[in-house]
Amino acid sequence: MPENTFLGPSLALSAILFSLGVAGVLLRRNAIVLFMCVELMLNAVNLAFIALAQFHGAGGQIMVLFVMTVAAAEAAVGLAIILAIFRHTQSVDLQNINLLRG
Amino acid sequence: MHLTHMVWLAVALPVAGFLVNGALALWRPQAKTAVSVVGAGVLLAAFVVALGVFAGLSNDPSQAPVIVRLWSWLPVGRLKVDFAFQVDQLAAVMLLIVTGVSSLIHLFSIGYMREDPGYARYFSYLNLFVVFMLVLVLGSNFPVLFIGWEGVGLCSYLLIGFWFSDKVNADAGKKAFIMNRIGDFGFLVATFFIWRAFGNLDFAYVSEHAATTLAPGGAVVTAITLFLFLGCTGKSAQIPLYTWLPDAMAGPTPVSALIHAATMVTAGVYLVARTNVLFAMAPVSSAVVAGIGAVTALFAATIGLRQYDIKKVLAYSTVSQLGYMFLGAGTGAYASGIFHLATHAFFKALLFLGSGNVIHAMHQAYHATHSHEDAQDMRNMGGLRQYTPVTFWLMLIATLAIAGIPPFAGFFSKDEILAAAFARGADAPVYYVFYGMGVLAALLTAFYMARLMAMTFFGENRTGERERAHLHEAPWIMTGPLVVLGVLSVIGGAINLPPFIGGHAALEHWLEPVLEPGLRFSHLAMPTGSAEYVLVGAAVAIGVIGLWLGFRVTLGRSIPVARAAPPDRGFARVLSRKYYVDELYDALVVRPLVWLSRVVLWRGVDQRVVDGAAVNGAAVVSRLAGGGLRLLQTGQVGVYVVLFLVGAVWILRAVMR
Amino acid sequence: MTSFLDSIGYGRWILHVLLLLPVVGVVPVLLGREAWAKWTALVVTLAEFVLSVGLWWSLIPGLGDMQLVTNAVWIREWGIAYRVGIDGISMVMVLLTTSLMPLSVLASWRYITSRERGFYALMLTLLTGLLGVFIALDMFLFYVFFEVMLIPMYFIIGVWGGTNRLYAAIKFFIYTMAGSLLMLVAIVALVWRVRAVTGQMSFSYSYLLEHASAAGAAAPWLFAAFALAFAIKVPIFPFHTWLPDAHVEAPTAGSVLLASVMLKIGTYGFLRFAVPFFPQVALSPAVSRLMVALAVIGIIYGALVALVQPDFKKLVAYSSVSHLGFVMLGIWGMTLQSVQGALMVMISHGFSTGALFLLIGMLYERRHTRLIADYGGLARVVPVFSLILTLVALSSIGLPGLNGFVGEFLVLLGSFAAYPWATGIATTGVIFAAAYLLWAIQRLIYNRLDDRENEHLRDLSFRELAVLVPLVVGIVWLGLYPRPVLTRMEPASRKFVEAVMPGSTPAATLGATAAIPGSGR
Amino acid sequence: MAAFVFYLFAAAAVLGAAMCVLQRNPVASAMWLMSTMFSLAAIFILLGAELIGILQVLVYVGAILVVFLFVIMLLNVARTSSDLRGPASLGATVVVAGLLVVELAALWQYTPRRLAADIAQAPAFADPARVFAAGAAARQATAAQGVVGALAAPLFQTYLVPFEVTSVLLLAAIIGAVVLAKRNI
Repeated sequence: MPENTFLGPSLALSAILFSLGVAGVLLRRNAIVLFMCVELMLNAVNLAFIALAQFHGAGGQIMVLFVMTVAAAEAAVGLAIILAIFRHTQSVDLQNINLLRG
Repeated sequence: MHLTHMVWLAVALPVAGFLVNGALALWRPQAKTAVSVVGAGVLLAAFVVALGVFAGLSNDPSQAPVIVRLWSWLPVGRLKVDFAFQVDQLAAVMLLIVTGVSSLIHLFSIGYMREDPGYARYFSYLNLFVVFMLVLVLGSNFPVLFIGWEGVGLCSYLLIGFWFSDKVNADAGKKAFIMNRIGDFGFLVATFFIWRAFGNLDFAYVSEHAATTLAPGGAVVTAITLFLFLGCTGKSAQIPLYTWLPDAMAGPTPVSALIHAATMVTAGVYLVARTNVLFAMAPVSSAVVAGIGAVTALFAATIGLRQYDIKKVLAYSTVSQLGYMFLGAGTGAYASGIFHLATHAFFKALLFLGSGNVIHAMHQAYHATHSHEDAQDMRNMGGLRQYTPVTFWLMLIATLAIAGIPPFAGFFSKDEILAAAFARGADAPVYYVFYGMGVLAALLTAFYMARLMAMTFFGENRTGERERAHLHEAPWIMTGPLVVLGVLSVIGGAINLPPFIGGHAALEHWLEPVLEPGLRFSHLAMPTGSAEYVLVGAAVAIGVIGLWLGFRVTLGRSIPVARAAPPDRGFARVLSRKYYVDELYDALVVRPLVWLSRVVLWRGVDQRVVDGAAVNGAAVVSRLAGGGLRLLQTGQVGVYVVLFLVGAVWILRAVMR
Repeated sequence: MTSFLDSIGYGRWILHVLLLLPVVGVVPVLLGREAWAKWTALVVTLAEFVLSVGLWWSLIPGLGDMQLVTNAVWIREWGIAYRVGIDGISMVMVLLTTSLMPLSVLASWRYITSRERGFYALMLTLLTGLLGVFIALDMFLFYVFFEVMLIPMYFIIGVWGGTNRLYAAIKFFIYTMAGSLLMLVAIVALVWRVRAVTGQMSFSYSYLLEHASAAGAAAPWLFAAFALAFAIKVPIFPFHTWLPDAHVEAPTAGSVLLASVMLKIGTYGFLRFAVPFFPQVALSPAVSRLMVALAVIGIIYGALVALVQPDFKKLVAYSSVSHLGFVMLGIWGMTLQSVQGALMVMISHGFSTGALFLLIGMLYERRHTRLIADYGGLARVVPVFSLILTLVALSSIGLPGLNGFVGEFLVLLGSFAAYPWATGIATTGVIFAAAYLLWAIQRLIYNRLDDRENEHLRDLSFRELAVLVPLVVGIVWLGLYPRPVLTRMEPASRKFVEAVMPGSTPAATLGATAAIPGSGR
Repeated sequence: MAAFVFYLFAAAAVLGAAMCVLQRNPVASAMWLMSTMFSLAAIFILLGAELIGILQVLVYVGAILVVFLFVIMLLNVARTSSDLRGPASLGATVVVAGLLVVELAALWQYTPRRLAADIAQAPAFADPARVFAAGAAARQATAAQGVVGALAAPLFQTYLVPFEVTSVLLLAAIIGAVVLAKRNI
């Protein structure tokens, strides 16, 4: 058992990063920045995984691998959507994109 | 012994008559002779059977209640109701009266209804009526009696509304049925009380176990008898359910004679006699019965004074005479009640058929001259003595009988009832009041009968010159039965000659076994010796004075023809308008009930409250909810994200706890 | 007769054939030509009736519990099985259904002109649904048939109905569906509770009946769910508003079946499921007083509102509410007489109201109007029609000697002991019944013949007579000699009363046969 | 010494994240995000997950962030004024982020001992060594087979199915991205 596992501090850091990511998502109107904040949130989660992987074995780290692949896929598709919307409305501002209105 | 078991034949014959005539009415209405042969023939045969049963019973009265069980009708657990007839002295007497009078009236109808297109239909209804009346009289338990009870109500509905094409008749029929039905409600509730108390509905069982099961004078027995009496008021047209009888005159006259004078309306008195044990055990109810009887007698007699339609006068007279019978029953003198029932059947049937002759003659006269006068209005008659002499003399006999002039039948029966009321006064003073009312009613009866005879047969003829030539006596087929009834009205008193003039009260002894259970509770000491003579003398005097006054007052003033008659004024108007009782019922009961059901129940509760609020309301609520939720889908991604995160945070809080 | 039936093993296959025959019959109806549809339907329904008549003799008298029981596993894990069987009550209801079905098919001969194949196919499925409900002994199977019955009726009203038929059909469907879903929840909850206590999961009626006490605290709620579902079906007072709309809009055959059979499923449900499952709840003072009060209100309210209906069909619909109020009063009277009375009212109401709807249908076919005001003085023009209408109306009023009286008399007689005041008020219903029906009859066939079109109405044709005569015979026969029907139903109703109130009905009246040793008053 | 390194990179990460969120110019926020990722990679290595740290740098920063920059350049999104949302969402943010921080910051003093206690649900057994046998075993494996080997075994044995699934996922994402972004198919 390594002498200092930094479990508490890393979890706290992960929480703070996650909150910042959430704040970013809520605040920014620019779609791309929004995606970046989502990436930030995902990183925070990775950190938590790693912090606990020290106790639960390799499972945690493998999970981070999967998270990364998902993040990549999500970023790719997300940006493609933004491209398509941009071509259509010449803007990435989320405010006036409301095709989903019920 | 075997003769009494033939009783079912007495019922089967009219049933066959009904079916045959019914078929003829539907497919061969014009076969009039066949219909009359079947209709009247069946009744005469039934009368012969009745005589046989009476003979069978009289030579061996000991085996009194002979139960002839036909089939098991309602077998449910402890309840074992059989469709069975009970032949005992009371039933035999009623059997004779019903079949006898019906046969005479059937013969009369052959003449009276000859030109009517619905001839076959009329006879099938009349036969059906006799079937139900016999079932009523012969029934051995309450439900079977109830079949007859409602059955006769149905037939009176059909026969009153016989000429249904105009609304008035149909309305009268409906009114009769519904008012009877209100009475039947009382009968049903009484039956349920009896079932709860006795666990058995047979008359024999009830009268046998009454003393042991019910506490004399107790609440239950009083309730049973009061509800039974409610049934009787409905059927026998006593206050408050009497207004249907005068309107029932809308039916053909023989119907009024048969149903609304001789048979159906007496069902109430028969029921009281049949359940005399219960009434004897409930002095309160007996007082009520006697009271209502006396009041109705007086009340109806007063209305009879100012009626101009000859049949309406007789109708109110019937209501009044029924009041007498109930007065008799109420005082415990059931035998005299039945006796008056018998004599009344004779002379009232005679009066109605006589008025039938008069109306028939008037119709032919007006028909011949195509004038549209009211053939039943006495103001259009007058001096018919020389045109219809036979009818006049026979109706005179009946008038004397009803007025209670010795030696006619009415005198003996009415006198006995008055005597009984007076005797009962000894231990319950209220009966003196009833006696007083009875005497006053007797006076009025004599008065209005005299007025009727005077306006119809005496004075100068008001029918009109040209019509006068066509006025002539009815054919023999119609006057024949009248003669028979006339004879019966004269010798009718012999059935129950009181001891003080040598008779030995045959009817009373004959009904002894049936009325015996009741006597244990209310023994009646009839007045004897000098008191009796005084009463008899008073009764006769009343009758004579009434008649004399009636003739004098009516013939004194000149009577204008109906068309020219001025409208009545003041109290006379109230009387001729029947104290506005019909309008009162209409305003107090019918109109509010219809308003309640239309406005309050149907529109209000049904459509607005239950349908509007609950059912359609639920639909509206779900639509609104849908609309509300739709607003949430704004299309703004940001909104979705916020909602998403709020959810996430909420779950987190729950987990972290 | 019974020997002949045993020889052909009647008892074993009859119930399954009764269920399958109509469904099989649907195929030729759909495939055949449009004109043949009604003939095939008639043949199938007549065959069904002829087969079902055998049930009358194949039932062992005096035996209260289920007979001709078949038990075939359907879904093993949940203990659901194809369990069918009949006793006195369901046998009589089956016969009522199979006897009315051919009559309603015959009655819609000229009434249904469009899409006949669809109509008759739906009628046959409805027949299966109805029969299934009465003979199902497995709660799951019962629920399936309960729904199967709704769908054809929805289409019958919705497609072949009157002017605003859609509103009526939808309202009918959703109203009943809501009730039945609640019942489904109750069934599942009950099964679950029983499983929790006994460890064995089964939907079998007899099994659940045995262990119904397992419901424990939830019993009132489960009873409420069952009661609500059946109350909507009966219908009991506050839940009745779908009935007049459904009746007015339904075609003749639809209304006949709706009134004569489908309403009885509600009361049958109370008799078979709701009360026996939760006797303590059903008989607790609060519930029984409430049910009796609703029944009496139903009687009076139904009669009064019927008094003022301009549309004759709606009048008869409200009269059904009043009649079924009697049935509910009978069930809660909780004596052998009142329960037998309730069953008799169910049957005789089937006959008389069925006949009334058929007669209205015939009038509608001739004059295309149901308003009483449009008629008047028909007795002179159509005497046979008026005679039958009067007779049927009198039976519906409850004239003694006809079938209506027997049921109502027994109900009132039986429940008087327990609820004197309520029964007294209910008896006034008898007066209102006479009032509204006679008033309607008078405006219909008596009074003056003032309307031009009424002059040349043709009287009943042979077909129409063939439809009405069996009902009239039934009405008179049941009125004068109900004994055979009563004795066949007695063991079942005795079992019902005994199960709910032990020791309340003395020894059976059947004498020699295997009488159930009943102790008591 | 290790603690100092940890807290240094932690602070860097938080600063980077904050600046990334607040920057008006998307490119600048991308850069700040890159710096956060680098500091996170360092922390991963510190926590004993060396392979993940390297992959973080290669995959996350190298690939995903590059794509972001590429898209930003492609759309040459001008420097907008402040693209912060209206006050309403500001309020929402404060509420949500605030709640999160308060909620999760409590994890700060979360120690392995408490974690063990939670898992074992019985304080008596809260001895981290025994409870986290799996953690210890992972460490021996890393020691024996090296960083990559320790991860390869479980990846291709117990987690084979998810591994294949992610490959399919990536394929779908690629096709999706191509279809969406292509101008006229």
